[in-house]
Amino acid sequence: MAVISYREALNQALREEFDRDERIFIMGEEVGNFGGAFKVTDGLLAAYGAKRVRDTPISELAITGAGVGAAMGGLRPIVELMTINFALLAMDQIVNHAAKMRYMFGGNVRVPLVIRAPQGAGHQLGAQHSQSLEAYFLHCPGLRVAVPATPADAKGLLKSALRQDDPLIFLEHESLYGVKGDVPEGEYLVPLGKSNLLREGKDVTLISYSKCVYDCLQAAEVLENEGIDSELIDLRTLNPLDLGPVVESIKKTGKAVLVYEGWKTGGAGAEVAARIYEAVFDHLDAPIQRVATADAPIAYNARLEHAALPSPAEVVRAVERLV
Amino acid sequence: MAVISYREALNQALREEFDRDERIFIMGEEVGNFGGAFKVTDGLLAAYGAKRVRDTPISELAITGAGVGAAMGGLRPIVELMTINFALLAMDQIVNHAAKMRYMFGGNVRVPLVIRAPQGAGHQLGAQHSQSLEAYFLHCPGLRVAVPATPADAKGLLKSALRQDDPLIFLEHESLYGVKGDVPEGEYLVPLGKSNLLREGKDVTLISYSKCVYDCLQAAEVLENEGIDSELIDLRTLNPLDLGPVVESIKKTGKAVLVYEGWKTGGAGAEVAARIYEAVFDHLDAPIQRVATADAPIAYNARLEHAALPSPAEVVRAVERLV
Amino acid sequence: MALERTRHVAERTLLTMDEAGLSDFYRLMLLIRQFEERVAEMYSRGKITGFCHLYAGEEAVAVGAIRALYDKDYVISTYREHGHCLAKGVSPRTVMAELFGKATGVSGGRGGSMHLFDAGLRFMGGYAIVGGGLPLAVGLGLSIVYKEEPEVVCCFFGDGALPQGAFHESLNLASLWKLPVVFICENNFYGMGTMVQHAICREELYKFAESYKMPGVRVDGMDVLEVHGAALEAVARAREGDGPSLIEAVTYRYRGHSMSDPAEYRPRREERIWLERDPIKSLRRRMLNEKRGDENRLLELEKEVAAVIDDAVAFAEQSPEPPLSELTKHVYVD
Amino acid sequence: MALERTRHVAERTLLTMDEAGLSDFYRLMLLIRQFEERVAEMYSRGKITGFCHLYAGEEAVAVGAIRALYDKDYVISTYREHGHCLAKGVSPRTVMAELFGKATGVSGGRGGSMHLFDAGLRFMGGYAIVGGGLPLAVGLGLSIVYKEEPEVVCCFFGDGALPQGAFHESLNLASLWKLPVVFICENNFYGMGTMVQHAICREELYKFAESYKMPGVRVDGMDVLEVHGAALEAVARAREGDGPSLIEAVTYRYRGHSMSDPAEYRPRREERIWLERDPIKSLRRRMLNEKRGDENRLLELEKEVAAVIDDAVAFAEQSPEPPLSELTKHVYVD
Ligand SMILES: Cc1ncc(C[n+]2csc(CCOP(=O)(O)OP(=O)(O)O)c2C)c(N)n1
Ligand SMILES: Cc1ncc(C[n+]2csc(CCOP(=O)(O)OP(=O)(O)O)c2C)c(N)n1
Ligand SMILES: [Mg+2]
Ligand SMILES: [Mg+2]
Repeated sequence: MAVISYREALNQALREEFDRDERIFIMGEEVGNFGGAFKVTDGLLAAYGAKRVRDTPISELAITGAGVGAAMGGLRPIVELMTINFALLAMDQIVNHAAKMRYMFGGNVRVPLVIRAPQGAGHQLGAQHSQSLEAYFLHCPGLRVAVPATPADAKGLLKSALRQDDPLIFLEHESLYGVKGDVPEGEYLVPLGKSNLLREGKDVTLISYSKCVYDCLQAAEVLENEGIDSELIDLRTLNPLDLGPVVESIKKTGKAVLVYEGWKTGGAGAEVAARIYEAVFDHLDAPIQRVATADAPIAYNARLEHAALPSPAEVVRAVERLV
Repeated sequence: MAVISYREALNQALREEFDRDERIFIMGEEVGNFGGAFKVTDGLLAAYGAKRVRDTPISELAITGAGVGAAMGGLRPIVELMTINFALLAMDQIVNHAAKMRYMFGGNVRVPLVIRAPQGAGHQLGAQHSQSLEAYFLHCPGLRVAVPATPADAKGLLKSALRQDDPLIFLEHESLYGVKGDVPEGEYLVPLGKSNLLREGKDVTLISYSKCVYDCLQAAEVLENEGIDSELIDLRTLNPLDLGPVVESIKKTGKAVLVYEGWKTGGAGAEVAARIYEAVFDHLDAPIQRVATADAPIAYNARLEHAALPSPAEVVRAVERLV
Repeated sequence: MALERTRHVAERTLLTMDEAGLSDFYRLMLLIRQFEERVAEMYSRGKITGFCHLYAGEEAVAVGAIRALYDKDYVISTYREHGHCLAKGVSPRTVMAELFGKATGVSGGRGGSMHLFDAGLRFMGGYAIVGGGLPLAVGLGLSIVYKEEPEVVCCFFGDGALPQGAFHESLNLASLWKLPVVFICENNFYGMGTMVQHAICREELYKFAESYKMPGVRVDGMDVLEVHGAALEAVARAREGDGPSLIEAVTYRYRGHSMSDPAEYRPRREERIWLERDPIKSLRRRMLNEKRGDENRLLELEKEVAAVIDDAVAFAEQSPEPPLSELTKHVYVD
Repeated sequence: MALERTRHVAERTLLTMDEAGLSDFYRLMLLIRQFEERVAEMYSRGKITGFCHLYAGEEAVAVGAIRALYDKDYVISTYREHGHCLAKGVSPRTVMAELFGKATGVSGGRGGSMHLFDAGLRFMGGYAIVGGGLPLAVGLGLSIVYKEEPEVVCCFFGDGALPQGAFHESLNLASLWKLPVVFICENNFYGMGTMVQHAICREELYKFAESYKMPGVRVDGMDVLEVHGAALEAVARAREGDGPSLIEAVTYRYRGHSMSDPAEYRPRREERIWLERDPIKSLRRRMLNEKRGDENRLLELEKEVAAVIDDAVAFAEQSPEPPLSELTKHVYVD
């Protein structure tokens, strides 16, 4: 166990999996020479050569489609999209092709493609560079969706992603790359579809994923000082979606707050909420609260940006509305 | 008032608006010579000429972007995407450009672009041609979303869409083009953001939009024979979303079923459900039921396709689970 | 002129081919034609539904090109892919069964006319998004280079795909990375009702190859030998590691865009001209004229083909539908 | 050779321009340079944040091209647009204020460095999606033709946009529809850390014009007169209704891709070579050598510019931030 950053954990996962399986390679804009726009692939080109670490032109649609084709050809490609905002250029290959192919061809093909992309706001990058688009991918049968929050999960989920056979989108949060945490060395797998109880509590259930998990942790401390004991569950993957622990928790607490960075309307939290109601309606004392991004493009101005995003204070307020 | 089809109602709305406002024009694949893949623009080329009815190459990204640019240039373009499935090639121009521009430029621009597209399954067109993608557009602040069910609404909403100043996606259901109904002649506007009480009842609230409204109507008749009295609300537009009548209805019935053709997971129904709970949690006797498309690509085989889609029988079953 | 050169190639191809080879071309084109005719009949009888795009008239392209491939080479196609699929060796039975939506179909009845697929025969799918197959072909090409295998990818698409960004992005990538991909544009002059000159500003489509630093050639897509000759060259180049090529095969679809299109936008005279250039009849005529085939043997082949099609229809008819219990099977692996 | 021809054009441009015109070019380039230098300073002081891409080194392109336009012509740009925005006449005050995220900024503080916009001056926006602006330029061009107005659209983008499908789709549409759009590719040899030859298979970017049946020309983007001459021609053609053109301006960005990029992928020697070709110094030298400018007047201009920048910073500093109450204002009209 070593304390390393989310970025290093991803880099480590890539190296280990590159060593394990010759069929794995990565391609994307600036992944080679430059080491990745966020330095996740740092050093990989030197270690594995240009065959396995392939710089590409700015052609998101074709790069993604080439990943799909290479997967059909028996490889295990990783396509890095420099940020998720550019995935909007590749939606046809993701939604119409990668996700549909196995089903529409009667189970006769596998598309073990992993698309990695940073997402999220918080750095004053403006409306076109600050989105969290997991809701689009959640609404796409055939596509797996991972949203790791911790360095350990970043490593363990990426390794699992590279060992399963469905197209999967792996969403990293730009604000998390520098976050450090304990990460087991060597073989460490976090299974897809297992949410994680991060904090036990009896008064309220906080449900989150990706960066907002940290907002929840901070909120939980504030709440603790107020005598409110919160349980926190990190979903880790949205597809498969594991609501088992959430359901158990709500049976105990009767109250839930969902915290996510996508726009509130139509975000992944809406689905999670709807499912929770379907599962434990009778155990809920009050409506589930959703803390999410305001329904507006993200502004450049720091204060406006900050105000639009979910925050620990907002989580606290949401809990206070419930108890 | 005349009885005309949904298709004719759209055609009529286009003609009336073309006559009213010189800045309105339409472009898209096969909209001119061919009269539109679904014949919605039939006769328009002859009546208005190639300047206002422009055939385009198969370039969804650039056509949509050209619509955005033309709107910035002071026109009121309509871009017809042959079907919504091809919108996945244009997501960058829709989500990153059209929807964000006004906000990110500080309110200094208007983008009065209407994107029309048929969507939906039911004709054995297979996985890549059978999608209902309104959930993607709902999760995109800055973009209005209309989903008319009736010929009258098709006309009235399209006319309203062409008189407001935000980018708007107008989703027509392929199965509805031939559906006939009373449509007021001449000036007839249905405001955006006003849901419509289609049937009064006291036992359960059915909430739907687009084609599934008809499934609900059929289900309501079956239920009536079983002595169950259902109220039906057609949302008509998803953005703006008007839940006022829904809330009122549920206060009366205490039970709700949401019926929509998108995939169940992450569909627009999840958002509507989450909002209903937020609004009238205490009035609900049981969890809201969602009747939607199975979480799978649509198969070509007729029976599989049929089984995947929402149906009157399923609505009936959902209601029976509640009462 | 491009056509001159390839006509030459066609002559050479004819000279170097033996009678068995020519008969094989003939049989395969005929198989496709008769298959399509039967499909049209089954469509009007309601046995086949959905969108259905026939390949009649264009047989020389699929056969000429795909016969230049080895079994392990890959083919990627569009929604108008019955011909490519049959030419790659997929059995008419399982193709017809797919069109009938049956469990025994190549895609288990889930794909239908637009989504045929056979991994074993390396027919890597028909796709219904115009231009959607090109990036996939690039990816398959990349997998070949990666594994240092000797295969080639042959990617078919229509003139309608030229205005798509995917075309440009894919040709650029294939060229930059020197991938073994043969891009074959079936220029049948129309994308639905739109004439090619209203869709793309440069009518000599093969000239786009220049921009992407790859060889480009236009061939008469009604002459299977011309197509074959050009394909042989391009395939050899790809296999040698010399990168991609673009072939524009000028051809004509005899029917409307799909079964529901009466093709009213096309002059009937134009249709007649092309019918006279029928690829199957010309090859037959040529084989007999040049004494490279025997009339009786050809008649026999024709009977054989008819029997194969009958058998395919019977197979499709008798096959079961996929069970409803499998509605969500194959969304994911496992 | 393309460069020969345009050098000629530059000479002619020089001859036909009066001293006031040359001084104006000089002042504007200097304004941009000093603006960018001050932006860098403000960035390192934390006054400006987010992504910030400086235009230093490329001034001759924006100035040469935009000075070929009338006020009512449109400009569309990228995230590296400070220069284009200033050249189109937007006040340094409101641009600086935007970079500071202030309410008085051109985009009300919501856009920042990458999203400047001024409808009144027809600066139609900086966009942060590579290639994203091209379809918009096509649409603006369409609106001009539709309204039968005499305007022209000038659309700037980088070499990195060439591999994007949007480039291909947009040039095709503009050509098919004969739209008054001048496409200006700023080829500074790099898209982030990627050299142009690794991004697009044809290095003479202007030659892509051939595919789209429009005139294409390469100019020395470090020579404002060359750029201006080529732009004048292209703009005149567009205005006459003769359709779009593609200009490739070969230039160099003095800094890294953005404020956070030390540009370690570039040889320092290469940087030095380009610094020696500085567009502002060359114009100054030329004006003095050829007696087309007066040293004192130039020194005065330089002082003026410095004062304008100081004023812009002061304005930005003193401006208020947008109120939090307006968080969701402007998502929709009304
Ligand atoms: C991206 C996309 N846009 C539009 C369509 C609708 N469509 C199907 S086929 C077609 C015409 C394609 O013509 P072409 O590529 O020439 O092929 P052909 O049908 O002539 O073989 C169109 C517009 C589609 N399937 N995909
Ligand atoms: C679609 C898209 N992909 C990737 C990026 C990330 N990115 C921003 S600028 C850039 C390089 C663009 O280079 P070029 O077009 O040459 O412009 P320059 O920065 O040299 O002016 C990249 C890859 C982006 N903004 N948009
Ligand atoms: Mg065609
Ligand atoms: Mg560049």
